Amino acid sequence: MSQIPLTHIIILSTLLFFIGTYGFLTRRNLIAMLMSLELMLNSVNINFIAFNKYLYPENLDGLIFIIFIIAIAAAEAAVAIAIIINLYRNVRSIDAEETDHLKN
Amino acid sequence: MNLPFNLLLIPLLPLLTFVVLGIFGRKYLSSISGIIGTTSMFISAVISIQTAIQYFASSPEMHLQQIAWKMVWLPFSEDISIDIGFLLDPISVMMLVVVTLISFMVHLYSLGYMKGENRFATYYSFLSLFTFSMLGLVVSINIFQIYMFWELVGVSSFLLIGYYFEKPSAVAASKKAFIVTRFADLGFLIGILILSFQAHTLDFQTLIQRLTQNGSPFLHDAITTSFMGVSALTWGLLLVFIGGAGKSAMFPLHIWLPDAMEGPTPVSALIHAATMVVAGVYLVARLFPIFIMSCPVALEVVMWTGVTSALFAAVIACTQTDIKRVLAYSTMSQIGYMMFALGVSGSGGESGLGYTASMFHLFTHAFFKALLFLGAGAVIHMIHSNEIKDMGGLRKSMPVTHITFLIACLAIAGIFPFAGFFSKEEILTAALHANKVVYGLALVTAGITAFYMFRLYFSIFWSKEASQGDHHHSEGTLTMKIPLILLAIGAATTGFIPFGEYVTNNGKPFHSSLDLAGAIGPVLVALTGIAIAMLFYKKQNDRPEKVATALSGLYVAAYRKFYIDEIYLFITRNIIFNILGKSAAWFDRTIIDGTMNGIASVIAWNSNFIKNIQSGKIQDYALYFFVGVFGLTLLAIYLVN
Amino acid sequence: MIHEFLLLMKHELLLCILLFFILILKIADHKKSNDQWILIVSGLLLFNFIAGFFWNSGGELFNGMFLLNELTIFQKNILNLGILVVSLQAQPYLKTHRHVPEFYMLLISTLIGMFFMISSGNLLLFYIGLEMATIPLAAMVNFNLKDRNSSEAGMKMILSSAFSSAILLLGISLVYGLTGSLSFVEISTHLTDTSLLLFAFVLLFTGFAFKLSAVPFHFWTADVYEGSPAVVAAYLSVVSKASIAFVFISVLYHVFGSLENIWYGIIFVTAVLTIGIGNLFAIRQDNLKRFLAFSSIAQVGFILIGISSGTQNGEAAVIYFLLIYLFSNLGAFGVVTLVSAISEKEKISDYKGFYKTNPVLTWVLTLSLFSLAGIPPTAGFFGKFFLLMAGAAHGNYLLVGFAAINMIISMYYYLRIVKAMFMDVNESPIERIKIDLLPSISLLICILGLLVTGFAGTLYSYIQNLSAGI
Amino acid sequence: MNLSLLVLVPTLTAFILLFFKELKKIRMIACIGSAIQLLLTFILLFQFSGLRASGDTSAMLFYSSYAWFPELGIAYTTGIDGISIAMILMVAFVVLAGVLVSWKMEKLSREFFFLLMLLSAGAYGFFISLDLFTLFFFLEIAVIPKFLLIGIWGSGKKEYSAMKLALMLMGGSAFVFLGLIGLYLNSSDANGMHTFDMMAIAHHAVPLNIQFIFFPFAFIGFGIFGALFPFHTWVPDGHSSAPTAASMFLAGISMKLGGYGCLRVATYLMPEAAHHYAPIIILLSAIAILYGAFATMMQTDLKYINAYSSVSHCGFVLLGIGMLNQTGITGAVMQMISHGLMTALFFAVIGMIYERTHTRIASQLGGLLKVMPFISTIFVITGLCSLGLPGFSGFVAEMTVFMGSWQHAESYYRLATIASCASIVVTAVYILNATGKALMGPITNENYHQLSDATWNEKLAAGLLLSGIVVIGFAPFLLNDLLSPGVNNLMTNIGRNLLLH
Amino acid sequence: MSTISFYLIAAFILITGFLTVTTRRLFRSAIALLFSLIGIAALYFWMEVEFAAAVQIIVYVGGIVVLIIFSIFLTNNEGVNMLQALSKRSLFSGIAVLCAAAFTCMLIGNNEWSARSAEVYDPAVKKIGYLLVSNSPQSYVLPFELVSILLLAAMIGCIVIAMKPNSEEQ
Repeated sequence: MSQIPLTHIIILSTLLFFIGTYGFLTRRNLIAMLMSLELMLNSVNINFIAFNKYLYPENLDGLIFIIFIIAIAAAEAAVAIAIIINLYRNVRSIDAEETDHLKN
Repeated sequence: MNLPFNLLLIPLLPLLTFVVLGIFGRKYLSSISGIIGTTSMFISAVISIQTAIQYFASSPEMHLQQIAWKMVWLPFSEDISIDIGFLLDPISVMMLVVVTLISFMVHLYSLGYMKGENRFATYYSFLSLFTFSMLGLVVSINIFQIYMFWELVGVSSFLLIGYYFEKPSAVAASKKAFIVTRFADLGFLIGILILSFQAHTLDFQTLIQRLTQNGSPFLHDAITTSFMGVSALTWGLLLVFIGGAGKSAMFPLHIWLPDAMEGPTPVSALIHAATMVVAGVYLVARLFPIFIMSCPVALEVVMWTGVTSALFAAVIACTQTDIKRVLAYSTMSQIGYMMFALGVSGSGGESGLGYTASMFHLFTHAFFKALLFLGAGAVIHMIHSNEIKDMGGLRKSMPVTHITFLIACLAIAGIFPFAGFFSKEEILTAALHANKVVYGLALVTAGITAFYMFRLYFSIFWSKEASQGDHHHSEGTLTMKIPLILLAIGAATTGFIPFGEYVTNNGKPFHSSLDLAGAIGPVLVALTGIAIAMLFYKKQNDRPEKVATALSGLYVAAYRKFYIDEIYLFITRNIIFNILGKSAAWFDRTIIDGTMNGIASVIAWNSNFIKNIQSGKIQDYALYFFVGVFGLTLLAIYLVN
Repeated sequence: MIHEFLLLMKHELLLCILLFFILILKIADHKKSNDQWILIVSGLLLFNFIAGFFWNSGGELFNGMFLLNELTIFQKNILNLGILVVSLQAQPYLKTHRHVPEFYMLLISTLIGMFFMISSGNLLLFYIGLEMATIPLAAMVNFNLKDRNSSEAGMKMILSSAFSSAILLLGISLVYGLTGSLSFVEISTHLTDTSLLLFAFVLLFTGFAFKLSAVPFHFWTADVYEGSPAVVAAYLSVVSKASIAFVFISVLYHVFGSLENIWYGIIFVTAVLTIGIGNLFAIRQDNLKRFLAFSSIAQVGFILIGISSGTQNGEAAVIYFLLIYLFSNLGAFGVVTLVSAISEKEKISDYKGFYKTNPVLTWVLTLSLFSLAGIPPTAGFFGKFFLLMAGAAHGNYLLVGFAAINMIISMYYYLRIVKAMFMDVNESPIERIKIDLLPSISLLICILGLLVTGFAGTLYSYIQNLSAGI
Repeated sequence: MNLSLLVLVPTLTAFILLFFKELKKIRMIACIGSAIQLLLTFILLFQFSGLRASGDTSAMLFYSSYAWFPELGIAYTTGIDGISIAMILMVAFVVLAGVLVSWKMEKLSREFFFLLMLLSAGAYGFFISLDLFTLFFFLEIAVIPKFLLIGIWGSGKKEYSAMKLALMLMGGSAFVFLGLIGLYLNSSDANGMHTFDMMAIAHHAVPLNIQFIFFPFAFIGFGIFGALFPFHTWVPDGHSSAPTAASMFLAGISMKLGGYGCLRVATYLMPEAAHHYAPIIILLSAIAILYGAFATMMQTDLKYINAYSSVSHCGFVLLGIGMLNQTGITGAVMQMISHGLMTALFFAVIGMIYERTHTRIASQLGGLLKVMPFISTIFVITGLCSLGLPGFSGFVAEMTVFMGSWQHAESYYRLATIASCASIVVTAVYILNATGKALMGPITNENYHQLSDATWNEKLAAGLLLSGIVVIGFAPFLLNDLLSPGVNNLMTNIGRNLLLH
Repeated sequence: MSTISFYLIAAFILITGFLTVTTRRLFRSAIALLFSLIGIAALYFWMEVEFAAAVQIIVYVGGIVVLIIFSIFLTNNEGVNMLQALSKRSLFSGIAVLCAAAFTCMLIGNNEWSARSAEVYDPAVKKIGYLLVSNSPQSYVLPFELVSILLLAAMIGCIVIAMKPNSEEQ
């Protein structure tokens, strides 16, 4: 492992983060946007673990943090999906370009 | 001498009358308001005459200025303040007499003349207001006091001219009178400011002292400070004179006076003949020491203005057909006499004859001109018209008016032994000593004066032989006749008062002897004028038309008052209203308002312009968010370096 | 230990008890009518609010993870008051709703999250508190289940806040990576000004800015306010915003105090944008809730100006302002809630001639708007004055001048509503609205608050003493 | 006497009003409240004169100060000198007259009188404040009631005017605010803390560079209230759209807040900057005087005439202040008082005419002197006062300003003075035009024959204001004696700072 | 070996992640996400943080992705392609994301990471458990309890929103 610089791991996570961002910015389906968000959150998790392990191994702050992130992400995703389903019931569409009744 | 209280009654009685009649007159005192006004005026007049006698009798060898009463009215700074006071000196005492006397006559006359008017009480209250203001003006101890009362007489004149407010022409005339004099007052005001700045005082005595004494630093300063090549002192005096010229209807600020005849005739007699219009002369006389000692240039301007106005008005008077307008122009002409008399005057003794003559003429003129107006009023009262063509042959139906009018005409024409002869003679003498050109012009004017006055006289009382039955009205009530008679006595006799004993520019009496040889010429000129008038107007004939056609250019120009009104109209309507007024209003609505509204619309436009960034699409929002994050990061990094 | 634990977490524990009490009651008894529910919960919240003033002490728990001092107690009391008022105002809306207990449970859980957020001494607790203050709110935004706008608003809220929290998390992870700790105290001792740390700071900053709705992170605000039930919008705009502002100040001053010259610049730019954009959008709105959203964005700009000062006065002014803002905005939203619950009219043009039919409500709304606009004698005047005064203390008159000019624009749009209510004629104005007891109490609280708070110099002194500045 | 009573009485009156519904009771209460207020101001005046006569020479009498926001250097400090008491007296007259002319305000009467009282409370507070914060507070209090008064009870394009007025005045207060903040941040009291206390700020001269920056803000800010050219554009629209009482309050009170602020805050606290900027002030005010007069000439609506003439007349206030000498400033204060009373009376009369004829266009009226002699007479008198006739207050004030401005010998000042003097002619033109068209001439409209003259309340209102005008006009020394210690005190500051220059 | 496996895992994560955000079939996208998440779990394994990997698998793979797939079924007829993103949006987003990524990578690359201590990282489950639920001052019991309330609230929210109103007539 020691051959792999920390920077590479962080860059991996950063790339993943921006892939997720790109997805969030361009996917037309709301659920697909949610999936992109999961990617972003996961990339942050990688960061935490990597920092924790390689820089600050004396405690488990990073690890604990990602447990909470995962839990919260689950809650968030659940609520989001509930809302999206409700929206689907009301609009019969979950296209991101069509949900723009509220504007200007 | 008198208690100040007694003196103060002179102006305060009219003031009181004004207040009482103004507030309660209309409702409660309508019927007796005339009597109240006349009574109070009578008391005032009596006190004035008594004051005059006491004043001149107290120290016959030297008539000093006395301040009978004064108070600080409005202090501006330590040395400059408006004081209100009661000044006694020869001219103010003389004016007191003139004003109260004529005013009393007019009050009395109006009892009959204005009888049955709707706003009888208002009329009397205005008359009282005017009298009060005029009295305040003449007893001023302070140049600002004079300015204040100056404005007040202006406004009472305005109110009285506009008395028949339902007549549009009266409204217009009152407006014109006020605005034109107001314009002149602007000059007066600035003149006061200049003088007060130079002399550090507004008080007449101090002002005169500081601006005449040799070696006074104020005088030095006032002469050396100059603006556009003219010294501050000259500027100040000339501007003050503009005020005087406006009030006294001197050319070219005279245009309001003929129109002012829209007022009731007694008012014309009081204000626009005897008293208010001579305020300008009085003002110059008041400041005469400064003019003569420190600023002869300004005095020369006074002289030329006076003589021009005298001739100019006389010429116009020959062509007018409205009798009151003829009298108005004649007034203007006579005031021109007084003005140039001041202008040709020197200082002290014989050389101060012009000053004395001017005041003398002012005094006598008050009587005969008031008489003329009241007589004309009687005629108008009977005929219900102002036009000469509606009159003629009235000498039988109104004998009192006829005789008194004739006396007045003789007086104004300067025929011995009537009052006008003496005063005019003194003026001409003074002019002869000072300036031959002026003398010549004055002489011509005297002739024209005699002509147009007798033109009037003959047209009214002779001309066509109207039948008795044409006029059912009587000549007027007793209250109208009494003033005519009294004034006629005055016009006939006041010439014999040795004026030099009382009124001189330095307070020292001198004996002026009548130069009979010199008097022959003017009298002859006047007689010629009368003769021509008799020739033209004693009987109806076509000679006037012939002359008018022969001199058509001059005649039309004179008839049209030399187009001065039109010039004014052009200036006010086109320049003041259309250019200045309209552009100011336009600028305000378009530019200033427009800017404010423009700011509002720019903001609204911006608001509309950016509305699309809030597109309602969540991915747009996220993109802005994302870009914002990195924008702020760059900013932060920039800030750190 | 346990005694201290109970004492220090009194506010949070009370709310938790309340939450579970409702839950149990809901499970145990199906038969309660909506009015009963509302009355019970409001009564409990009132008790909770009063209890907030007693048995207070300061201290910390779990190694500094949870902090409590007089200032945070005061802030929590403000929020308690806010939730009480909101709960009272919810009555006309909830009267006919099918999920009253759930509404209150969600409401209370968000407040618990905010309390923990305020007391957090640690990024983890802060993050959880933040999420807890957000996720249930998204559900509440969608509480008009059949309304597509409500769903759309909920969707926008949850997705944007998830996006924002992802970015915030990236920031937190980088901060953790650069400083090695999640505790605020330790972070502040390990701060450097490397570019990556600045980046991390900005990421953190955007997390706050998003919740505060500062431009350009504000876009969700208007859509969400418009779509959500008025009472939720009120809660969002006042309680949620105030809580995040409290935390923002303390994090900015006490954790990132050493980076002051950097965040000053950032806040400067953000504040200018926020005020300007907020005003420009507020001018053109017709929907009252959407209008209030933009006006509250503009208000945030003013708060940012106050925050930018970094002084004790600045901190005090912001807290003072937020208290006043609570009264003013809840007053305005209270009327909007009432009207929209009863007549379903939310447009400004619908409010034309409002004064004819509902003079009392008009005055309440007018006074609230005046307070928002900063017109004396309402408290908003004092609040804004002090904020701008604090902002100028930095010597930066430009910012204050910009804000002052913008106050004129804001005046326009507030007065526009006043004009509609008082001056415009309307054929069919909103009918006369009968105000129930609970909403009228809430409106009374707001009006009294916004009339009295400004004159209470002692209150300001109290806040001032609690504040510290950087 | 406690000065806070002056604020308390109208405020209490306003709140008592809220408990009544019938117009009769409401107007009675409002009237009694304002009458009590007028009485109070007279008591205050007598106590004040008594103190002055007994040799109390301190700058501010009835001084009291309560800490309000001590951490911020804000205190509720009140005190009066001759200038403020004169202003207060004027306001009390205008308020009572305003209530009296609104006797038949049927529409939302409770709210109407409530707002009137609130506005007056703001004005009283403004004039007694010695603390900049308090002063600003009261200044702003006086703005919004105007918006509502115009917008709800006004006529014509009332909404536009109300909004314009509110926004411009708010703009003014935004400027004032910046000026105050600048002063505050560069002030220090005895303990070295920042303070809003005017006396303390005046005592420790504000640094020059700060003055140069913030004087324009403060002056323009207050100047907008006082119709400073070119920020006067709210004046015509606002005045003409407002209901009668509101017009009276606007012209009689609000515009005076501006003038007073320019004097007491901007000029007094930043004298060097005032000297520095004086030429600009003088230029602007001379323009306002002449330009306002010319613009008035073209107006046909009586209210517009009066509103534009207010622009012109208020120019004298700023001109007097800009002259920075004792006479000029005294004149400015006199002009404020005179103009307040006079314009209020003018608007009252126009309101009476409008109420009866339902038009304000001068040319559509005519011959009113015959059918309503009282109202018309008052109109004429007010007009004469407006054109500066001796015997009325306008003359006194304008002449004092002229005297003051003529004390500067530089030709720039001279030119400005002459231009301003010229306005007296233009004023005469438009006043006489309006009078001639509206009151004189034949009666054009047959319906006018049935019109009634003033009722007792209108007569009382007119009499009240007229008495003020005439008393000042006849006995200006009374006013001058009242003002001069205060002006002297202001001048010492300006003089002292001149030496530093 | 370890190095190569890291890059392999990294490539796998990125590729599947990229597929997640680009494929136009929603279901396929979900599967790609699933693989990406598994890849991340593998990365945790690679880093010897087994607990994290386990949680990742259980919660994400077992929970969230399943939830997502369910919701896809609920809201979409499987097999219908997702509409293509607006080209303008793709372009601007692409540019922004690329720039941002480059910028961030540059920042990260320029940063010097320094370990604070040389202790061995020991993510033992027992230790984690102790940290999470003990009442010691260092423990994370407070957030732990808090999250439980959050989950409760989220659950309530989900039920209220997603539950079909069973009795319309009420």
